[in-house]
Amino acid sequence: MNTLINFPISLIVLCSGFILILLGLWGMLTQRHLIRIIIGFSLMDTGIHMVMVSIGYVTGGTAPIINNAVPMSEATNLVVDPVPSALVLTAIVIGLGVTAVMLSFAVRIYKTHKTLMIDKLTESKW
Amino acid sequence: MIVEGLGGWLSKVGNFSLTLLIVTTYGLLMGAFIERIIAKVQGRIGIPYRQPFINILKNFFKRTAISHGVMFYLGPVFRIAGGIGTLAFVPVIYGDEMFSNFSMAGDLFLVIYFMFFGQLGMALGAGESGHPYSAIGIARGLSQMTAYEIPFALAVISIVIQYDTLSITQIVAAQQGGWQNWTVVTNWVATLAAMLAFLGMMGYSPFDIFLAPQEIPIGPPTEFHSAYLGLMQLNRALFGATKLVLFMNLFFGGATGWVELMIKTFLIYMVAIVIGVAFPRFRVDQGIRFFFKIPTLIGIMSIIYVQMVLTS
Amino acid sequence: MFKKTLNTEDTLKNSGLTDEEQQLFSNARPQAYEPYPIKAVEDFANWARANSLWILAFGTGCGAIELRPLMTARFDANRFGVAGRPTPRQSSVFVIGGYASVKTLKRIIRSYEQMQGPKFVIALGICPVNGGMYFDSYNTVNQFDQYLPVDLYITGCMPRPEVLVAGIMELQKKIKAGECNGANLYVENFDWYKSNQKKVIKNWDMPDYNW
Amino acid sequence: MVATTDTIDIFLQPLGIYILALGVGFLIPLVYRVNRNSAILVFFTALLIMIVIAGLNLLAIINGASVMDIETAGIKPPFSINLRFGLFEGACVLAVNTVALLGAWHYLPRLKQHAAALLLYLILVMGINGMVMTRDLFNLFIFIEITSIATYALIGMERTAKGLAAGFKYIMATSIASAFYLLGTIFIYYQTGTLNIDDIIANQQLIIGPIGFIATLFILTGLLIELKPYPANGWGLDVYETAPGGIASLISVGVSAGVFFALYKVLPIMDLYLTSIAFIGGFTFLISNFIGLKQENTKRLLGYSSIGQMGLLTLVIALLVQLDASAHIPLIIGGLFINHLFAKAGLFWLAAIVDRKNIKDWSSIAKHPSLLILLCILLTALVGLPPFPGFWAKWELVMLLASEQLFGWITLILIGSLLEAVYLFRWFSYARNVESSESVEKPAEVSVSFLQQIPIFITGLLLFAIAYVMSRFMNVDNQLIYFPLMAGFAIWLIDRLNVRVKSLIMLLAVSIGGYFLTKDLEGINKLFSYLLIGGGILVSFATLYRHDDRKGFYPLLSVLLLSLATLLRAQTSLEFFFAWELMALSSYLLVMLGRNKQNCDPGIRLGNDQKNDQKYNQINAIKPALIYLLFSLASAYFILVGFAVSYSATGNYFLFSLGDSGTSTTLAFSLLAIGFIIKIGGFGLHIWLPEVYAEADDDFTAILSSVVSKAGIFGLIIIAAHLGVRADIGLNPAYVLGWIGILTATFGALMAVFQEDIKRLVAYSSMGQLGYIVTGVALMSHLGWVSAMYMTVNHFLFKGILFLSVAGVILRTNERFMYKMGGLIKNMPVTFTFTMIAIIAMSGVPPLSGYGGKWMFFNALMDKGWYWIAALAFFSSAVAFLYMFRLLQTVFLGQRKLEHRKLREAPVILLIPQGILIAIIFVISAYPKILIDVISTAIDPWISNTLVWKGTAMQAHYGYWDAPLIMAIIAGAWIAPLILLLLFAKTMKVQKVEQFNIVYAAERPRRPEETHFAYNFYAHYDRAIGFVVRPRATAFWNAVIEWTHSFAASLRIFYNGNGQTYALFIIMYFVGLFLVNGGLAL
Repeated sequence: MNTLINFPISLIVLCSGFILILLGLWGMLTQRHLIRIIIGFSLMDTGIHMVMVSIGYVTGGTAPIINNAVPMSEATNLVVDPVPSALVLTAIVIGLGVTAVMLSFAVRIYKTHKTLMIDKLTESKW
Repeated sequence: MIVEGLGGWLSKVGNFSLTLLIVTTYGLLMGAFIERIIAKVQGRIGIPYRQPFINILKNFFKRTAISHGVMFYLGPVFRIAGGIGTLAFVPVIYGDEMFSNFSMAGDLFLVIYFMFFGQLGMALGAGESGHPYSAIGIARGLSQMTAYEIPFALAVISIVIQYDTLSITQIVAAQQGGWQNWTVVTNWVATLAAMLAFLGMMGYSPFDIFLAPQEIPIGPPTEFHSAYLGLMQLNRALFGATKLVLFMNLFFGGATGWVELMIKTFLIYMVAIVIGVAFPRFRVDQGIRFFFKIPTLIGIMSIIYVQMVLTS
Repeated sequence: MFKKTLNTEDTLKNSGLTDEEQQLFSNARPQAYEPYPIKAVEDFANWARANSLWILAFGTGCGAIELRPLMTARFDANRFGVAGRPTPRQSSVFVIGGYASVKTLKRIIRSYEQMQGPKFVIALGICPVNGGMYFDSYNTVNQFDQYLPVDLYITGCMPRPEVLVAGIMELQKKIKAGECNGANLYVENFDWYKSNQKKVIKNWDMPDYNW
Repeated sequence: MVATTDTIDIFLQPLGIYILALGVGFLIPLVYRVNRNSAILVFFTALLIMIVIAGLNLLAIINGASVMDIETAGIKPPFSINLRFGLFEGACVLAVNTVALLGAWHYLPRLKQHAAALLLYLILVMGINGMVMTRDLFNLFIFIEITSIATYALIGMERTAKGLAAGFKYIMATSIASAFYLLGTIFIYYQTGTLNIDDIIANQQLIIGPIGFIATLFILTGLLIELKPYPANGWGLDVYETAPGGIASLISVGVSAGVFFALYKVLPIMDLYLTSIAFIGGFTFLISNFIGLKQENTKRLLGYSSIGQMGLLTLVIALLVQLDASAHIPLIIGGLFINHLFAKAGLFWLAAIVDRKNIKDWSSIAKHPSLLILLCILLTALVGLPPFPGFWAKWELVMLLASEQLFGWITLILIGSLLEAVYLFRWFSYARNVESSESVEKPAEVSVSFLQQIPIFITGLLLFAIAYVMSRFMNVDNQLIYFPLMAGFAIWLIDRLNVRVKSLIMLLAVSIGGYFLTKDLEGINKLFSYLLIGGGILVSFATLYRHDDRKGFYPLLSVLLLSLATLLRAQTSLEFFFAWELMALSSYLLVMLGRNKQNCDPGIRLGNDQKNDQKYNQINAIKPALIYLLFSLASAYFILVGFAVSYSATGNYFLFSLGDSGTSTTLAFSLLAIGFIIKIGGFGLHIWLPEVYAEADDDFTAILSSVVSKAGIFGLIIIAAHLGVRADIGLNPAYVLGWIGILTATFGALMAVFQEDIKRLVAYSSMGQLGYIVTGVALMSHLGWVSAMYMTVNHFLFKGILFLSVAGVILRTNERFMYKMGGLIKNMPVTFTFTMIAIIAMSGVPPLSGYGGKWMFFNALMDKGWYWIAALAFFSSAVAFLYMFRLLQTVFLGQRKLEHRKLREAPVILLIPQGILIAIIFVISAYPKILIDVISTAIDPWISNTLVWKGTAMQAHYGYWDAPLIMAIIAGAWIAPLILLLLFAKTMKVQKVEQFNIVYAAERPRRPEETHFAYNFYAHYDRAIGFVVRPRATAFWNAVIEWTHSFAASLRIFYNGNGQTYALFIIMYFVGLFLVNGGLAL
């Protein structure tokens, strides 16, 4: 646990990540315009990615390449965890996909409803 | 009471026929007697004693008749079969094998249920006549019957608990040995309930709405005449007397001879008559409600009484 | 036995009824009855009939008021076997209580025909005899026996109950003697009576014989 | 290079599914450009091969192969992603892929328009497969997202306004959910250093502290939200409502299946939350089914049902894990899951091809027997009626929960199921309604090609097949329980034949089948087999009187009668319950075939203003049928719980071990008794009875009353024998039962008095008579039981006659109101005579058979000291005279209507069974010893014989009864005056007169209608004591229904249609879970 306190860089990233997530959620919940909601989603997505990256970061660590400079035995302490980085890549791709789909929905919704206000999209309820 | 062989059964039937004759005659005579008493009260002389017999004969001597159909025809037959059968199942004279009739065939329960037989058949016969008054009369009569059955049933259950039997003969046997053993003394609550039911059962005022001689001309038998009516008049005497005998057996110690029987049944009958001449008529729903109130309460008390006082 | 319909070919027309109603009323002709083949039985039957006179409780005119006292303590007709009966099916005596208006006549005929024989008619007062004070009334029949057979007349306007009692006792004598054959008379002269009835009763909306 | 066979082997590994989906998927757009049909061919081949792969591998595992762990990238886990293909995974994948294939078939007309659609569909299926198989937490996320994106795209392809709006809400909700999931995954990884689920489970001690708590909570919330818990599920419902059936079905069953499986995988690290999960599941199940009550949109209705089912699954899995009863997972979870999967998918497709938005418009399929049958099968499966998988699963579940004493959950599950049955079968009612439709313009007839129905048909078949397999797994050795269904199916095959031919074949088949099923029985069961099977066939014979071809009637009737036979045969409570449910189902469907088809709203509101005949005539059998089904289900659930209570005490299903229930005896007895009382129509629970008896086909009412009602009596006697006598429980439940019985008798009789409708009158009368029998059984004495059985036989006899004669009367007059009849004795003398004899027998007037029953009954009551009950019994038997006379008077006597003058006697086919029954009545009346000896021997094993015979006379403690002598005396007393009368008639001129030749106060009657005293016959009685029979029970149940619906309406205020509100609920769900599980304390 100490890592979080002692190493401000990752802490900053983590905190800003969380702030972004909350901002994004706030945007999704309060902004009635679809595009703004999508932006909120993107913010949240980015926030999550930042959290992910910050968790894998080892302060002062090097790139996760096992070679002579980094002996196998000390790898865990010296090397930045590569897995979160790899996950983030995937997550970014997925986030992109979702954003794209959302945008395309927004376009089509505008075509059919002539509006982008989410509170007008309440045809089906109960 | 074991009946052996054909001879035994034949003599049984013979004895019963005698009982039937006596009870019917007695019923008719008592009817005339009561009429005369009422006449005396009203300052009249009243009908001669032979009048009921003449009326019946007259009806049988009618020369034309109509028929509304088979059930109409059979209605009076059912009616009097109900009377004869009921008498057959009631032992008339206690301790006299000759007049115990066919009471070995069934118990008190049989008698109570068989009473419906005649009413049902009669109702069907009257129904086929197509006369609306018949149907109205029956509807009223049956409704009233359900109402007075409640106190009666409670009273009967009470005495069945008291004597621990349903056999009428045994109920009478248990009341022998003096008036202090009669049900009316030992279980006066049940007797009271039963006597209130009795008023409804006899169909005198205040519970005679189902006959309503003026409003719905004499109710169910409106269309009946000639020999049909003759049979029904016979039954009225017979059935009435049988009911009296039943009440006498259940509540007033039964009878060991014909004279005792006549005195007792006459006095029981007088209860209905006295109340009948003294009270105006109930509307049918009033009559029903009446039975559901006080008599039913008394009936319930009679069972509690017998459980708390007599059997404990 | 119970479905005995006599003389099916000789039925009544019942022309007063619509086609629909025809099937609802019997169209059989009334039948006269013979005395019992044994004289003693017939006498005994007549004695019983005479001593059990059940009067139809149908007050047809002003005389009806005279019938009521019959049952009171003063006259006590019960003594003679007289009793009132609310339904014609069970009655044997019809007391025509004075004048018979045409309207009432229709009802009288109907009730009379519904009584079962032997049945007796007492005409009370002068009106059934010759119309009495209503002799020129437009709606009262004058000679009642043109329309129904009368077994006994008790004249007067109005006869008192005492006379009525006397008349009843007279009727009993006639019955015992076997002389009261009004019912058979009516059957035998049915067509004559019926045509007389139909002459005065214009709205004949009932079968020719009310069984 | 690898050899070809090896290639195939490798290809057939589970991994092949992904290779295939991705490879073929991206090939499809290419092929599509060349030739559309070959693209479709490729698409289907791919789906088919996916099924084959799943199937073959599953087969291998079932045959003993070890669980397959598929590693990727050549490295062992945890360093690589691995997939697992075990029994559960295999079954799940196979089922999902099968549904996917059938769904593709169903959805093909739309799919084939775009190459992308085909591709997306394949990707979607692959995603679900991945969710099921993967063992990697992050990989799971990816598969969830793949599935989601494919779903979004497929939803978006349908460019309807509503669909797009719903789709956007869906995206918002699921993206928040997957964000939660992703966050959770990361924190788990942070604490455990691995993403492999097995590793995580192995190292779950590392998941500690606030971070561990939050991490698991994130994962849980993400997955739960995907399962659409109430109230955070409005977005899901919107999609179900608007998405095309093919997609909605895949979301409902496929995606949910994947997510559910994912939840199952991570449950081992969710120990802390199991209770919450259970509550969420149960809550969602209950509430969804509540709200479903108010729903009229077909697909949204299915959505509620779908969400409810997933809630149930969630609840059950949490409970099973909590109880450590994973051995039960295959049967319970598997059964519920498969049931939901196929039935729900089939229903979504059906909804799509029928294409009626409002369930009230579904009457357009009323003339499509195949669609109706499909709908019925799927609904039946969904509700969990036999023989479908849901039935077995529910049984296992309830038994398990009962043995763990979790009765609260049982109650919740059963209430939810009942509510679900309400709205599902209400839908069926609308579909069955021939005229119908509230909508102004009549919906056009549905035109559905045969081809479109095939996928649905296949799901139905699969359900049957799986159910059979399940029953094998549950060690149901007795294959005879399926006999009724098979016989019914066989009869259905010949349903096109002439009605006479097929009915005779049916009677023959049931006779033979019934004989073989019941020939080995003994004791009480044997006695009832005469009654139920012999009697059933005899009364069924009367059904021949109808000339229309009655499609479906005979197959169902054979199922009903034979299920009665299997009911009698049942050795275990499971067999008993199976037959019981089958009986309820078949009789429900038979009631629904009722002929009186007029426009009505088949809601479930009860009762009607019987005085208002205009309105009344518009009721048909559909509404009562639904009520009947609901009460039957409620009855079945009580019975189920009763058996479960007993099972929890004894540990086995055998009926004869019911008596060993120990301390649970009273509870089990009470529950079972309530169940049977509902079926009998006991006091307060009777409201279904008159409606059903009145509206069912006239001849079927006879069967219902005289035969089917006896099944309830049989059940009561069986439990009284096993639980009451053997275990020697305290008097109290039996005494209460006695009171229920007698109140039923009294109020049944009183209600019957005031009916204008002939069938309702006889129905109430039937109810009243059954009341005596219930009390007789409750007496728990030898004489009491003999009287109960004797009355049962009698009830069969006279109710058979009465309902059949009523059927004849209704056939001829075309009326049901008694005041519209009258004087029919002239036209139908034989029917009248039979009715009269039946009524005398029923009334208990000597000498006919009813008296014996009453006599024994009263003696037994007096013996027992139940004096108040005896008094009430006396009263009610007197009241019975009122309605009996009314029936005879107003129908057969009195004035005949003009239009009825030409009526003929009832058909001979109706009279023959009545004649036979009359003959039996006379034999029993004269020599009751024949019957009583049989009854007595049947009862002797349970209660020692106390009957004393003196010659022909029977002696009891109180009284005695000599039936032959009574018969002789009464015959004599009857014949003598008859002869006298006939003699005197000789001296008279007797004229037969017509109906208007009556004394009418010197007037003449004008119309029969005015002269017939029949309407409101007992007005005076009503004035006197009518207040006690105002329909309070009906009012009460109506209030219950009203309240339930209002409550349901108030529950759905959360669904305001706004995507942001829905998103808020999701976040609040997380917060709620956080708080409830002590988040603040950390």
